[in-house]
Amino acid sequence: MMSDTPEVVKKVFAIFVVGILIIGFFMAFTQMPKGNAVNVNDTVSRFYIMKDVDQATQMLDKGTYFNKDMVPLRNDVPYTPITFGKSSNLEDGAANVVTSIVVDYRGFDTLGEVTVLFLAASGVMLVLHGEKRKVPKKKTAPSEIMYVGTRIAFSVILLFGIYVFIHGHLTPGGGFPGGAIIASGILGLFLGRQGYSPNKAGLTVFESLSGMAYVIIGITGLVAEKSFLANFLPTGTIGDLFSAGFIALIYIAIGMKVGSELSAVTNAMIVDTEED
Amino acid sequence: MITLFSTLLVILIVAGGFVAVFSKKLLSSVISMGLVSLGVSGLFFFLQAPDVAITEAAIGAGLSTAIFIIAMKKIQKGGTNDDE
Amino acid sequence: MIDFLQNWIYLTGAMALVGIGLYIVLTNTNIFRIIVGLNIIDSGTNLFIVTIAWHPKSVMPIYTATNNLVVNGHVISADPLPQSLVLTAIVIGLGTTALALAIAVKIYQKYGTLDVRKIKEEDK
Amino acid sequence: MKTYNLAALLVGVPLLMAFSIPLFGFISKQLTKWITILTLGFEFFFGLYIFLWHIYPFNVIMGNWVPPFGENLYIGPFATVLIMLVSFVGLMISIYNLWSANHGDVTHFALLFLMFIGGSIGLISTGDIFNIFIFMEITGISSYALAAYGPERRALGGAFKYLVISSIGSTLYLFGVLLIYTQLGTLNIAEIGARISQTTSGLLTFAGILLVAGLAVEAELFPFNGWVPDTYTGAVNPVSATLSGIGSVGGVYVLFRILMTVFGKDGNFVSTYGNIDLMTLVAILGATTVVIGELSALAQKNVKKMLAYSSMAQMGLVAIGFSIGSKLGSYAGVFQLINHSIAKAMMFLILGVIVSFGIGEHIEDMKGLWYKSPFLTITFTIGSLSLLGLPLFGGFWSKFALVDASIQRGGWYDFVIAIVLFASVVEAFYYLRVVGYMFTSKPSSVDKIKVSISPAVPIVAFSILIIAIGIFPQIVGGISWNAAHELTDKMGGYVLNVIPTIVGH
Repeated sequence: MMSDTPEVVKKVFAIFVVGILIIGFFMAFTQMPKGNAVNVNDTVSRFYIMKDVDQATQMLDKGTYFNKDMVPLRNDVPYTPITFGKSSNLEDGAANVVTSIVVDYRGFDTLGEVTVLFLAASGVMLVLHGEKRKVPKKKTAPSEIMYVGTRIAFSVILLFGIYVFIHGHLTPGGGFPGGAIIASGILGLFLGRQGYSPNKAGLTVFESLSGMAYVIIGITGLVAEKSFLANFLPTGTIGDLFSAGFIALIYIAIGMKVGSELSAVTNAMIVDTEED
Repeated sequence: MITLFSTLLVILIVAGGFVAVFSKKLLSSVISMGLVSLGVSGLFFFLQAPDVAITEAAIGAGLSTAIFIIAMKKIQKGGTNDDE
Repeated sequence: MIDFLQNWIYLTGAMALVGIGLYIVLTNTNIFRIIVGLNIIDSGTNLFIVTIAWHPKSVMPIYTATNNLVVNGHVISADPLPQSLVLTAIVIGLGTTALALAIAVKIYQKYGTLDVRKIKEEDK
Repeated sequence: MKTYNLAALLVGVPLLMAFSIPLFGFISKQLTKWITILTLGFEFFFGLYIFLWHIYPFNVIMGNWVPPFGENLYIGPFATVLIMLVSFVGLMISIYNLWSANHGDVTHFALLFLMFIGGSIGLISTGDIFNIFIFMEITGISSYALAAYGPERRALGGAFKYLVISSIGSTLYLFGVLLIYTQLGTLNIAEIGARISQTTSGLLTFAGILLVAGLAVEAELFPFNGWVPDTYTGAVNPVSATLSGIGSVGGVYVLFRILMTVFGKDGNFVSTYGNIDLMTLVAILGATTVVIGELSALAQKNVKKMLAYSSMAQMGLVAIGFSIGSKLGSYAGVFQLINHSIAKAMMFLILGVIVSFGIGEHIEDMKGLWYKSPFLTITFTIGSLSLLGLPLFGGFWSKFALVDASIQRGGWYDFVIAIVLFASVVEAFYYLRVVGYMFTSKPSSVDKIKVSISPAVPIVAFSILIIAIGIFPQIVGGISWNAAHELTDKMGGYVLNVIPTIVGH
């Protein structure tokens, strides 16, 4: 970053800065809770795991959630045990608690996150914009085996990506890795065929429509449940494929959006642009 | 057992970081960055965060490195030369 | 004994990654290497966040038929909230990397070099 | 707790329109710019509606999960005034863009411009400390791409520098957020603010320093503002105007929201944890920024670079104003922020018009501008006089309030008077030098500059606003005072409006 200073000075300065930062961090770590870890029972995550936010809200409204010294009484919130495959109509039906936080309890963050990726893709296109476009020629054309192989692999990868984001509320994964998996499948197609290029207009339409779908799901919540990004569907039984309300819908939108976006980014990077 | 394995993994990622600092070739720097990401995603698995592990493996280690190498290919000298 | 040290080992690894990344960013003049440094900082940050959400006895935060997260009104899983924050941070890191690489490619097309010093000289 | 969930549209509508802009781009490139104008017009009138009908302060609850458990937007007087400011400046610049931004990929430019302002509005209104990080990244990523846009190649270097510094800054911010989370187990600003005195661990001091360091990048404070001159000079003029007039507003708002609402002690003006007083730290950073910015601006012969350094110095004055800590100081800070945002955006736009007629950015090139275009010269003069704080212009009142606040605070804050006087004198010198060049040396052959309607509208609107604020300071004075009241009254102004039952029974 610093351009004119001599090499040695720069290195000493860098070691100095890094040293100060790391010393600061280790001094901070010694003051962390026991074992350098957050105790889950002392954080709001406790309610997300117990799917108990409604109970806590009732206590908050009655004024018994905080004690006199403003300490939250998180362990006093009444709790109903959850059994996998049996409990139904919970306030949030996802078996994967991380998913329920990402999409439901802190859904607004995720809307912003989708936007960040969208803006990054748009920024790549703005920066790499050029008049002439040509697909680079490979020095050696890929063989027939490569061509057929990547196409077969693509269909399998596509299916796997869709599986990952549809089962986001049950298994690890979700919209973002699912979309990234699909995009890496499309990356494989670039390797397999001379002069391959996905339909750019199609990707744009896909991306826009899935993004709009996400915001419209949010606005539906505003209309139906009087709150932006609120769940307006029944939550079903925990562990079922058709459970967790709108989480699956949102993850499908996110998966399609991320997949098409990342494909568009790789496409913009691979295709050469020259300004004349 | 898992403790030993994850400790080795930590040592591996830190070593990968040092390779990224000191290697002369840009390409080996980028590959070791990908390895660091992969090692970190393995650690996430031991740290009971399978969601994060999958995402880091697919996005951080996979696509990020791929985009890096594509960008380096566009710059013809990228793979062979450094600091030019 | 080594169980007790686990968090420290991970935290040290995370801090080492952040330090290495920052060192790369501060000392290098090649734009691609600076982006490598930013990526390594990101990895270190993510490792830090996931580590503080975990302690040696915790289980993964997913309800399955065999994995119960609450025992006697006491949560035993890893903290899912920092994990969900890391998901966000990873995706944001990818966005930043892609944009930085696009700018780097454009810089190479316009200047014919990736060295920060030479770019500064040419601008004068 | 008053809730008004419909105001989620303040963030939802720009997002929806931004996602749909690529589809409109298939129809016509020019249409995308009109979409931007319409959306920002909606934002401005929504803000005006909240202000005039006095709906604020209220909460917007996301997903029916009430504040300490879910995410919320909190729109109080301070957020209201800044939402109106940001969307007004954005609306004006987007009208200017109709005429200006025609190079390259217009569709994605319009999209990123819209989301930069949408992200700033989100940044201003959010009530969650991690959500701030997301909106910082939204404004950040869109501004890196916008800064790299343009026919000139020097834009790329500036954009890259901004990207590197800003992403390190946001990483530091993220560390700070997580360190706070380990102590209090929550991410809600109101709950953290109320409970922060329960833990006096030195870890919080460190977290506070990390947060300040991360936010100082956007707020253009001293050790983290190395990107400002390069980025502002490299970017095309409407983008410089956006970054200076809108980007820094969000950064300063969040910085002082965190310093005063999260780290501030109730009823007391300073926030001391451990041995380090964060407010004093920021005051020192601000003073350093002013001195360095003004002296560098004085040394510049390039007008655009001069404006960039001057913008840095003005942000330093804003930071000093807030960090005095009293209600009057915050009032001065808000007022100065409004004046700076309007005047600096206008001057970058004027410079854009001048440059588009083949006149260079160098100070010598400004010679005889009065004979070519009296309109541009007069408006540029109005902006300069407001920035240096002449009576009858907007900037006078804010600098006056700044001096007044530092006298009332007393103690070693007296140095603020010296800083303000120093800044005014130096600013007077370098701005009047440019204005002087404009009026001197009539060129032999005068080719008149004819300014078309779409760049003229924002310039006229901004200069009318500056003069109106100068003559009737109560236009923004009243709401600035309310904003200052909210900012300094931590419990009554913020925490109890978000979580009313936090005091317990």
